[in-house]
Amino acid sequence: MDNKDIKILEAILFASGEPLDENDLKEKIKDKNNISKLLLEIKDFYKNRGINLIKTGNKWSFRTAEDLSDELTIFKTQKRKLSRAALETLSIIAYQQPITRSEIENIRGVQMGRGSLDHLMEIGWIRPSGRKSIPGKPTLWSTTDLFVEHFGLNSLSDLPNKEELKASGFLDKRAAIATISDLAKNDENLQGNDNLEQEDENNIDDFIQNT
Amino acid sequence: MDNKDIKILEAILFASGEPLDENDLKEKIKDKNNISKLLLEIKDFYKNRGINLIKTGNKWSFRTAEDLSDELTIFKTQKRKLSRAALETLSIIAYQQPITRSEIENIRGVQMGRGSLDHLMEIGWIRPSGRKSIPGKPTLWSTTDLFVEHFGLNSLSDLPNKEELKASGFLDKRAAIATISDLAKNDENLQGNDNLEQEDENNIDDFIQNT
Amino acid sequence: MLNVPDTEIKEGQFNLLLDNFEGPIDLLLVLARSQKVDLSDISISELADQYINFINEYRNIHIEIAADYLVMAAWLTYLKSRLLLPKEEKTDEYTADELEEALKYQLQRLEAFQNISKIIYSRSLVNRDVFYGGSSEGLKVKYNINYTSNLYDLLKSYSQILKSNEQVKQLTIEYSELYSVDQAVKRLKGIFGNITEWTNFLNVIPNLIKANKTINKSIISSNFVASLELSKNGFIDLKQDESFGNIYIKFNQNG
Repeated sequence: MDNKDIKILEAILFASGEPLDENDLKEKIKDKNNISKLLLEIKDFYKNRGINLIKTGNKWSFRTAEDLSDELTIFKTQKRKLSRAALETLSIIAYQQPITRSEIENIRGVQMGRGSLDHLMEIGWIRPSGRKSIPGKPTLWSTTDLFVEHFGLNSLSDLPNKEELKASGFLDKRAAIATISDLAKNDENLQGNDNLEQEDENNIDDFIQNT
Repeated sequence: MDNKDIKILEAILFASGEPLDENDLKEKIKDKNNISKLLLEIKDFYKNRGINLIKTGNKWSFRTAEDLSDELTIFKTQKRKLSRAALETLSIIAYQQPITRSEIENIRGVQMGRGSLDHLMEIGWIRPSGRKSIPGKPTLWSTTDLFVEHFGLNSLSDLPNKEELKASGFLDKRAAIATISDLAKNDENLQGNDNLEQEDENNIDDFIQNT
Repeated sequence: MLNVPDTEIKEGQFNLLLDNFEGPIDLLLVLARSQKVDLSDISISELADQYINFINEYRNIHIEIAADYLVMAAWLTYLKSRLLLPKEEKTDEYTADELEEALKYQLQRLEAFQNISKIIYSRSLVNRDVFYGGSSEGLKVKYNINYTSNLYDLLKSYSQILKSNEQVKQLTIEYSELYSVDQAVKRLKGIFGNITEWTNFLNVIPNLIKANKTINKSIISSNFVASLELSKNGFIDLKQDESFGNIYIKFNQNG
């Protein structure tokens, strides 16, 4: 291979250890107009190797190949376990963003446990993104770039089964029916929310195990 | 390429980021007797790329190609958290702007170190924004557009108010009586965030030194 | 694999804890799945029975049950009765069919998102399944400081300030004029010598201040508690001849 630009791109991507913006990469090479083509070429070269070149959003990075996850458990650093509630909340936000807290609650049919939103925000996967122009101006929640990167998505439009969900009408935010969700809400004051506090314990391992 | 062993070797050498002993690598693959041959195969595969496989002593590692080092400088970002004091100051300014230094000190209940505001100003997150018309005409401080951008807000009005902070779990009282599960949780948090705790004294001097 | 319910409920198996469910809709969904895999064919009336039975059985064993589960049971009972009635004339309210449809939709939508969340989490996640790596050795590196403090840190920090400012507020407890048991014990001990015969309890307590009912009540009850205490220790004897009758008190000279 004689293409110096490709060598440079590989070296930079390798050395940086984190995703790099395509525009920043462009600065480093001669054949700036062909940056996309060069990157795709590299991607193709590595596609069956132990290292892959991945694009998430507008950023590129080398990562270990997906099918090796069993062999690489030694590198596992993600210790945090997500509760089932947090995961459901995350996926609702991902598909319905921007969305308010009470819209999420309507879909889940349950008051949100304290900690769900702040926990997801702490991990860096969701962020407040404006306010809805309805009375009370509630905060709208969206996913972050980190979410896209972390879940290996090209972009949000890459979310699995999005079209299916849309076709089935499940991406409507309407409350299924006023009465059901109102019932759930009226009751907020009655119960001490005991069971909500401990939801963190229902961890994702249980969740996966049970399926 | 169908050789799973080669993929595993590549991924481990890549993910570890440091030279690995041939004997240790052997443990990870099936075809243990052929480890040397496999590594040489990989070395050959990468010999003209931007990344090379190098043997030093009995250890193997990927590194960027030597012939690039002269002309290539890469910029790495060193990640750093704000000190607790700076974060407190910043959050007070964000919520209560425009605000004077002594008002901030009143809220925090401590005198502020000299560099605190300067530091935040240097990062570009706060700016002086006029003077308060009281005796002494103290400087008023506000946040900048860069602040809004960095913290992923659309506008300042996106900042959740007290009620919303409460609803999202930020104001949960955990400290009063720690339960066993709280302790366990805190523990987990600590493990995940080692670097968060030790940040406090990263001051402006480090900042200058490292750039 | 993704369509299998998280928790299977077999008939008569009520040792499941409601804590395992994310609210009534989630429980309904699990019940519904045990009825049919395809939720669009589900019989809402049958499901309502199942749910109500489950909740009733559950209450027999676990006394505590979160209110929203009960509210849902009530709502389902209502829905069922509406479904059984002859078709109503169109009114402003939802018809029974509409309610049924809405509940089905709610169940299907939640199921869809529960499945999605599993699919999403089974993707290759950074630091769990795939890893960044590499080494900058051999290249010249310049460092930029990037402050990674994010919105979460900022909000957390502000919340800490809000919290600590709340805690600093002083709690002033008003001086109470209520008559304490200690006071009563002291006082009774002081007048022991005078109570050598059976005396009506009400005659032993201090004069009641007419103005304040609460204080008066406190005087009576603390003196009563005090005399119980003193009789337990053998200082005095107490007797009452009939239920709700007068209470008599006497100094126990042997005590």
